[in-house]
Amino acid sequence: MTLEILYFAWVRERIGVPRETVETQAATVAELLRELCAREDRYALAFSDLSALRVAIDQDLADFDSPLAGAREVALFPPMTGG
Amino acid sequence: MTLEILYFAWVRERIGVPRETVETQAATVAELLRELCAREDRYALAFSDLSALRVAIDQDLADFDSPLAGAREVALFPPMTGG
Amino acid sequence: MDIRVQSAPFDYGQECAEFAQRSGNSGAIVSFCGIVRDHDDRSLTSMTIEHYPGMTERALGKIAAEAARRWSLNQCLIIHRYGPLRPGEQIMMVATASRHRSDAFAAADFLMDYLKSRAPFWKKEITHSGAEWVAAKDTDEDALKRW
Amino acid sequence: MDIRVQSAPFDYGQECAEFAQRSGNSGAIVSFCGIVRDHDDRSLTSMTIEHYPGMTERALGKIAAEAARRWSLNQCLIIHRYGPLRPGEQIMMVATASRHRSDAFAAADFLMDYLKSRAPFWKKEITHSGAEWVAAKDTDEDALKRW
Repeated sequence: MTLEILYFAWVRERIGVPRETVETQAATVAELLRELCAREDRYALAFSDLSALRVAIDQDLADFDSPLAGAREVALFPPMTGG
Repeated sequence: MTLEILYFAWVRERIGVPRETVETQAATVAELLRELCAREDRYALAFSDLSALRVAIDQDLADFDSPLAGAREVALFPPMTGG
Repeated sequence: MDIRVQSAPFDYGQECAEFAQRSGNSGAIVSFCGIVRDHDDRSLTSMTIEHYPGMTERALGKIAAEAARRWSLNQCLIIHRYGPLRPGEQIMMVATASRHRSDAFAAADFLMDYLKSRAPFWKKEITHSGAEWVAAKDTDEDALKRW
Repeated sequence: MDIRVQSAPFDYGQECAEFAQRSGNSGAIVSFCGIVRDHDDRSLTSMTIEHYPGMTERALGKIAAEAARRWSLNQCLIIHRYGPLRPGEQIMMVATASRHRSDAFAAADFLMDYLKSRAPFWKKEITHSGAEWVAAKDTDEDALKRW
């Protein structure tokens, strides 16, 4: 499965790119994060504290155990601070 | 004691004047109202239901048993409907 | 604390703009505008607001001072009209400015609750079937117990 | 339902005026404006708001739809800026119009609570001592439990 992964705010700064395309067989967001963490330190650094991380699948807020089946776009970012 | 009495909204309409000056020895608002009611029917009509009436003494909201000593201006009106 | 009781219309947009202009040191502005509804099954043709000159300004001043005592407000505006009003016309507005949103919201809501039943205004509605003084609602009085 | 996500400034007074203009059939209008505070002990020099194009509009639309489901609203406006902002500049606004005041107040307060922690915006503050992403507050999340 090909996924577009987007990063925002300090997650984007730690990963070093705003978006990238990855090939993965991960079934859930949590699995995807584990794959990325194993890949390079910058992912491990950005994703070390899951409680400080939020995720959206195809532009809807999701959970770490949400399935990725059918997803095209996954976004990772800190808790939002609008308003 | 000389008091200026003001009427507003339907109280004014029932009394027929917006204000008048009265000479009274009434110690409280309630006593003043009894004096006025005894005087003419239009007062009795306007003041028949005290629960529908509010009072201000010298432009501050007051109660029917508030003392009139030192007062110059008493206003009688229905519950307010601002906003 | 800016309190105005007037028969003339006010420009809600202009007042909001000026209020915001003066509120650069506040993080949050809340404004409320009350309007004479123009679509109503009672076919309202107009409304007249009577007030008690002198006491009105005094009552609004006390209500605003109480709001400023309860919440941290940088600014507070109340404009209330009296006299004849047509459907669609703006009756009154309040605006509050504060460092934090919760203060500005609570203070504006408080001002509205209090000026609704503690400021000497009386509304008379003129409909096709006659003229009638608007009755105060029990819920208006109950609303004060929230604070 | 009018939702705008933009980097350009908006004119709060003008938006309030137009919103009121369109709301003649509503009795009550509430508006809120969030401003970059210009007096702060941390000596803020500027702020940058990042957002997630596409998801932002979608999230705001869902929040507004939920407000319209919960309260009787005739109209609802959300404007939120992104990009660089200077102290004193307006960040965002919401406005609600309803027949009754309580609906307009509750809906505006609800919109603010939700867009604060459910719309994909992130604030970065630039002060004399450096740049820092604003941390979400636990109280922001707690605020959602009110509804």
